[in-house]
Amino acid sequence: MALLEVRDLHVSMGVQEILHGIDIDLGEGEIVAMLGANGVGKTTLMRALSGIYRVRGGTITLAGEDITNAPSHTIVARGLCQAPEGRQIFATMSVRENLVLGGGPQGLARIDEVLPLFPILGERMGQAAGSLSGGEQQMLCIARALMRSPRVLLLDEPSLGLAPKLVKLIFDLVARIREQGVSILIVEQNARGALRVADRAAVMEGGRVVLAGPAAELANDPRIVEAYLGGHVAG
Amino acid sequence: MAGTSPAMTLESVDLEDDWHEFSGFFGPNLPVAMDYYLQQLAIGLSLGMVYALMAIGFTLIFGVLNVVNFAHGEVYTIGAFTGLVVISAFAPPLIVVLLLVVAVGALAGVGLERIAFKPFRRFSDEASLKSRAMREATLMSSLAVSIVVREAVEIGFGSQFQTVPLDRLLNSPISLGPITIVSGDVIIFVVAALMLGGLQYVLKRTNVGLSIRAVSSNPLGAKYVGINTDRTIIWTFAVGSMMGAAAGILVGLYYGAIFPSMGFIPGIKAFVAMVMGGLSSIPGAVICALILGFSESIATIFVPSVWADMVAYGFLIVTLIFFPRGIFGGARDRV
Amino acid sequence: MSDRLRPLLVVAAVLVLVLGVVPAVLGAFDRSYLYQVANLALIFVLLAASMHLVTGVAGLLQLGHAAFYGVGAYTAALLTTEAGLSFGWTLPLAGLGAAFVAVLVALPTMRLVSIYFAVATLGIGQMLYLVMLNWVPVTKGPNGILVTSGLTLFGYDLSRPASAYFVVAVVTLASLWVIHRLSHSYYGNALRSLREDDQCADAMGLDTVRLKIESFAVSGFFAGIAGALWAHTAGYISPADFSFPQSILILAMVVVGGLGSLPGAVIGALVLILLPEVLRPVGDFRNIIVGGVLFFSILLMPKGIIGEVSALDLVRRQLGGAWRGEGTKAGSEVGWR
Amino acid sequence: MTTLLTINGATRRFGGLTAVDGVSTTVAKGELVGVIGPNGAGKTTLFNLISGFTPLSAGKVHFKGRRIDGQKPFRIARLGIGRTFQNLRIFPNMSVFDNVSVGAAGMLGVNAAGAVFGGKARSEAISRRAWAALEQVGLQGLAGELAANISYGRRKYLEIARALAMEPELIILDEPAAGLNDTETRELAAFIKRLHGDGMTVLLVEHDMGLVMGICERVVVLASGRKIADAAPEVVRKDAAVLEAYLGVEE
Amino acid sequence: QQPVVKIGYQLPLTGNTAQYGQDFKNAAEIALAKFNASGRPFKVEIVFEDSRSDAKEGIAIARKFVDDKEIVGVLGDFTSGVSMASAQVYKSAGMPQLSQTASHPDYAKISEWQFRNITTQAQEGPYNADWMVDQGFKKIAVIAEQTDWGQTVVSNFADEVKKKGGEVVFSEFFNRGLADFRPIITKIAREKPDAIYTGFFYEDGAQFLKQMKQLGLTIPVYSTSAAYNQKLIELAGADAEGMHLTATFLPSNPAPQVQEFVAAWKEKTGQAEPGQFPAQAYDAVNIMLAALEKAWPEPTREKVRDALAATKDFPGVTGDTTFDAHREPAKKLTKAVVKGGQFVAVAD
Ligand SMILES: Nc1ncnc2c1ncn2[C@@H]1O[C@H](COP(=O)(O)OP(=O)(O)OP(=O)(O)O)[C@@H](O)[C@H]1O
Ligand SMILES: Nc1ncnc2c1ncn2[C@@H]1O[C@H](COP(=O)(O)OP(=O)(O)OP(=O)(O)O)[C@@H](O)[C@H]1O
Ligand SMILES: CC(C)C[C@H](N)C(=O)O
Ligand SMILES: [Mg+2]
Ligand SMILES: [Mg+2]
Repeated sequence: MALLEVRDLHVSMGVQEILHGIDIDLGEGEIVAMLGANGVGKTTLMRALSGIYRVRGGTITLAGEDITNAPSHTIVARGLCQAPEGRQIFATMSVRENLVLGGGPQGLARIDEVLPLFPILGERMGQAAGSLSGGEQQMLCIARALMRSPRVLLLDEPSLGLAPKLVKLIFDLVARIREQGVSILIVEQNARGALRVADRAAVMEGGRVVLAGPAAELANDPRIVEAYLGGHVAG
Repeated sequence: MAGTSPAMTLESVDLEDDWHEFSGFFGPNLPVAMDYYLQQLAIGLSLGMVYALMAIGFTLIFGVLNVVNFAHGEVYTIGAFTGLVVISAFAPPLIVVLLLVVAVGALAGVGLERIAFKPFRRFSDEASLKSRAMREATLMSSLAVSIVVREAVEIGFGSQFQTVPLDRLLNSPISLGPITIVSGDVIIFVVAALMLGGLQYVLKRTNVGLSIRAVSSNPLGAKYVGINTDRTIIWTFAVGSMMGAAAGILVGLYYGAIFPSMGFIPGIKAFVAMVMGGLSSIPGAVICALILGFSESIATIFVPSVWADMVAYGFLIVTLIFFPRGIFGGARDRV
Repeated sequence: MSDRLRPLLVVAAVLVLVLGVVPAVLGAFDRSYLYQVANLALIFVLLAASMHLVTGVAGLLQLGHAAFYGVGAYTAALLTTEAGLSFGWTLPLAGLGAAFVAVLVALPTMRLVSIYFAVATLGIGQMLYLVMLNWVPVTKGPNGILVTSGLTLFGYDLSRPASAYFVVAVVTLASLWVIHRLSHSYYGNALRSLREDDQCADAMGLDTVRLKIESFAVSGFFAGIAGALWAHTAGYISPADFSFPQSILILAMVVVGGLGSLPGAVIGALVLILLPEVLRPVGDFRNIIVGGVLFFSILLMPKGIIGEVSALDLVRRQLGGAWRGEGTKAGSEVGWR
Repeated sequence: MTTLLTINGATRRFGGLTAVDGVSTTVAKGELVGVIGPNGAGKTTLFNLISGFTPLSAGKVHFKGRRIDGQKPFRIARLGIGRTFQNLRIFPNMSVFDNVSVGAAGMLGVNAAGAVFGGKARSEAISRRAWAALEQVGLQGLAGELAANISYGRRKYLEIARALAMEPELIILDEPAAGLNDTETRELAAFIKRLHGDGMTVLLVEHDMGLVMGICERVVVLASGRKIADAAPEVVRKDAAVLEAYLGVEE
Repeated sequence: QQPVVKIGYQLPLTGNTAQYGQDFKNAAEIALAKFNASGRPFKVEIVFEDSRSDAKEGIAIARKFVDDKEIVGVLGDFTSGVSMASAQVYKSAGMPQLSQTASHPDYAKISEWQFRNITTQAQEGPYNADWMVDQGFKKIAVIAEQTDWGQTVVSNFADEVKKKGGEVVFSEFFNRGLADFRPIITKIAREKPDAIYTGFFYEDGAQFLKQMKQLGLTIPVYSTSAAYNQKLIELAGADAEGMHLTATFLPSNPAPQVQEFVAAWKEKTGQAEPGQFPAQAYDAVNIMLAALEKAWPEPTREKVRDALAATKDFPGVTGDTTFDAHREPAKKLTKAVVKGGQFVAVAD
């Protein structure tokens, strides 16, 4: 059985249904990439998984336990952490406090593993997170999610706003984290990068998964190439 | 001071004697003017402490939800009436009264949160989160609750001052050199200092405090790091309202004035102090509450007392002109 | 129905309703009380509408509105008693007086945002109230002012409730029309953008400070007009009529009706003036009930009885306020005419 | 070619940190200039210095020969500088059309008297401008939608449309492609090119090298607040300092 | 079936001043019950309406009363402000209005339709000034609440003191409901007056007296009949001892109507003795009822007004009431002092 299992997930906002029955499996130590144009519901899916949005139908199972509509804090406590869209850092608090909060009960226990990944954050520890540059905030958001040694890590557009050097670093990082046995679900606009590190990938359209399969296969699928890779086969 | 007032009947009043007693009051050694200012300062301090007592809980709650809790004044009133009922029912010692009041205050806070604030957290879409209308809606719901509570207290107890057993009042005079304070000043000072110190410790040093500050900074972000935001908010309301209720009974016994709309004026002053202080800073609110108290009593030295509030509000405006985000407020978010 | 015709019909319908049907119905009962309540409701409609402009549209939480209402009332009353001016003069001058004071207090506070601004207005409202109460030589302080001349226009005495109704209704309708033009136009959009994100509005070339002062002044102006109506219809004013709880009452009207929605402000004012009157027979419990209604209305309709979005839609469609984009399909109305 | 924007020794310090450190450059009318650099290099800060949101610690900025540093943002905007924000800043509780109209209204000027008694001329002018801007970015179909309800990608265009409705002479775009996928980025690139082709001067911060190198005529590189390169894309791409500081070694 | 005559009573039954309005209502009901049980040829009904001490409600109520053709007279309101705003309506519609407490100097001047049965400071001020100066106080401090009434307290008193050769060394107002009087008390103390004359109601009075004693000040305090309320002593306890004041109503007064009222009050409310204000209301209602009786069998508003205007030596619990040509009452004032937790009369 997969570590994270999503079955027939329906999510609505008001009267409007946004996800019309999503199925995803995320195996132990697996990386799955979610692709899709703007507004197809990727973030909605991620929020539902973290317990931010209510689920109207279907189930979410984490390591055999049903976490459908569980409160977000229990989901996090069970090891599902997310670096969300829009960063959602604590702007009025210092970088250090943001990291402590990310660590939850462990506090700064993992700081020595996380900080070396983003040395610039080390220089900004005392600064208010809101005054960081866009990219620095994005790093903080990812670092915060890593502070808790998650079993499942959800990354919603982690490379957004990062300089090319760092984008590369992020994807390397994703691969490295997986080495430690963490399962990762990654939503990316940088399909090229995501498909390179992912084991499997799924493509969403209009609130449904329309295409799924091994990442390498999808990277060469003409439909994907046309729609997400700007018409060039990934190198 | 004589126990049976010498001024009771005219026949017994000896003007010369009165003079004597009068100058004694200001102390024989210091120049009278100096004593006068010192006394006014002492009164300003105790006025400020009274506002501060209320401002602490108010600021705590505002800090977490970023919405004005218009019903905090009613929690204060509930605290005072609870204390009064307890005292008249079985006259326990003050500390027991306080404990009971604090318990009722916590209940009131939790109830208030459930009724007037929680329902509005069901709207999580962006348009609602960023909408002024939604923000002001919680302000209004707390106002509506406060109206209902105040009217209910009024129907239950009447709107007159309640009679407080005189021996329970916290106003036995204490002479400190040339100035006179009362026992309540000391108690209020100690309680306010304990509250302030305790809260500062909790907020700055403990995980609970960190969670509270996180929820106040970004409630959605707090969910992502696994904070139980509902519980944090409830606790904050409970603690803030406990402090509000305790303030109510202490000030009620201090002035001996317990009536349904007693929370109104201190509520406004606490609100003003909180904003002057920069919204999320509890020490800031306390300092500004003291400034307000001082400015009222000092103003009375120079202008008729009816204008004293003018000086206090003038202080507010001047403060905001120079510190548009309060004295201890942070900067605006960068662009 | 032709698109040209509909707005005219709507306007005509409002006029017929307010100036024809309502007085006819009230007249049928032959109760001056009903007129009195109607007059009061209209005055508060005007107050709510003026607060709507600054709090609903421009997003500046105003906690001292009643003070400007008071400045208007005092200006009118003093001009009547001290200078012998009649209603025809005092009405505009009361508006200007209140607007002038609004500009004065706006100048130092316009850099403030959100709750800081709200508290500043609270402070200013209290200060103005203290002036009314304590500046005895001018305002007569707590003695209040007996307004010697009622509603007179061109020498006609219109003080009877029935004729006063028409004066109040015409002034209120005219003011509402102006506020409607201000909030349902690109000017209104500019104010809304201040509410949404003032820094961003700044980057769009909007002089945010000027806009804030302007909206504050206009809002003060109409509060002042309402004050003059009150002074002349009530015949006696005193500071208590303009204290903080009145500001909160007006705010409650605007929020219950729908923050940002002009029809909402109108309805909110009607509800909160008429409800307590209707509940008179209930006795001591009526204010609890008013509080309860306030609470449940906010709980069920947090964006107000008529929220901003539906209000704008309504105005665009029914009042023909919309500008139609060239490429749009028929009926999709967007901007302002 | 006339110079539109001149930046002279622009410096900005935050406490001990110098976010922008003596940067000088010029932008000529009709140019399309890219600004790149590592995260935290000071790009956004530089834009804020130009548009007046952050005061300079030292240095000067001229626009169309006029000194603009120290001026209020709205005055600078009215001189003809439109901008977008790195963290999308739309007006969420206003319709898409109304969002865009604010840009037009800011430039054409609105006032209370005009709103009440003015004729239709001004509001039609605003409407037309706003509509034209919406059409330019292809959002006319969503004109009546609440801005909070449209997707991220469209918000990006909405923000651009709002700046375009100002009909600025210089438009500054801060990471317009962030959060867009490759195909969308290509569309954006084409869009910016078209804009440029129509004579607009563009200043662009972006981390998407494909976009920057593909369309910019000149690229300014910042690192730790200093300008380390200012040249044509081909030159910058091979610059050792730039490779080291920013691009990393491409595969 | 007896014919019924209706009168209106506007008063604050809710809100911050509800305690006064509720007292009035109780007093009125006592008076009414007695009247209706006394076998008169007609019965009277009182329509109570809650004004919340809010002028806009008061005016609406006035309109309501005026509309009701059966209502031939109105009592109330409590505060001068609301009474005067409502008076505009009664003036234009021709409705007699009798307020038990409105003490604004201009209230009765509004028109021939306004009456009041509370003594004004025009009478009480000079009376107290004489009293105090006669006791040998030369330097007197005056404070009063910042209301229309407080203004008259100060002005009427100060004029007389000056005339009598005394000196007002300090004169200030305070806002009603002020919690902390200590800044003012300290300021008063600095002026070293021989005595303090005060215009306050019992709540403020109790606060003032308590805080004065806290600060160790023992200057004689004099006050007006407005402070006359048993609750003052309840709230201030021993600190109220020795306060002098004038009164028109003393529950200890052996006059039968007083004893009857006090007994009925205690029975109806379960409270202690009534204060000055309920007594005012009780008298106002009785004066109105007497006027109705005089106007019977055709009690029109005009006739009730004329009957009210003709009120002469009406034997009320607050003394005999006669309306002068300006519809103002003149009453006999009594000097009282708080002694042993009681208000007791002071012999002249
Ligand atoms: N709170 C909301 N209220 C109404 N509609 C919403 C809400 N949140 C999302 N939507 C709509 O749901 C759809 C899916 O949005 P979502 O943010 O999940 O897209 P996405 O795939 O993450 O896109 P992007 O790449 O832009 O981040 C969009 O059409 C959006 O307009
Ligand atoms: N208000 C501020 N207070 C303190 N430091 C600040 C402030 N604004 C910016 N900084 C710092 O200045 C540096 C430059 O920030 P800036 O936003 O200009 O970077 P950037 O080049 O736009 O980066 P990115 O590509 O990540 O957006 C950052 O290190 C940031 O932390
Ligand atoms: C102040 C009021 C409550 C009573 C006072 N006697 C008056 O006339 O207004
Ligand atoms: Mg998304
Ligand atoms: Mg940036």
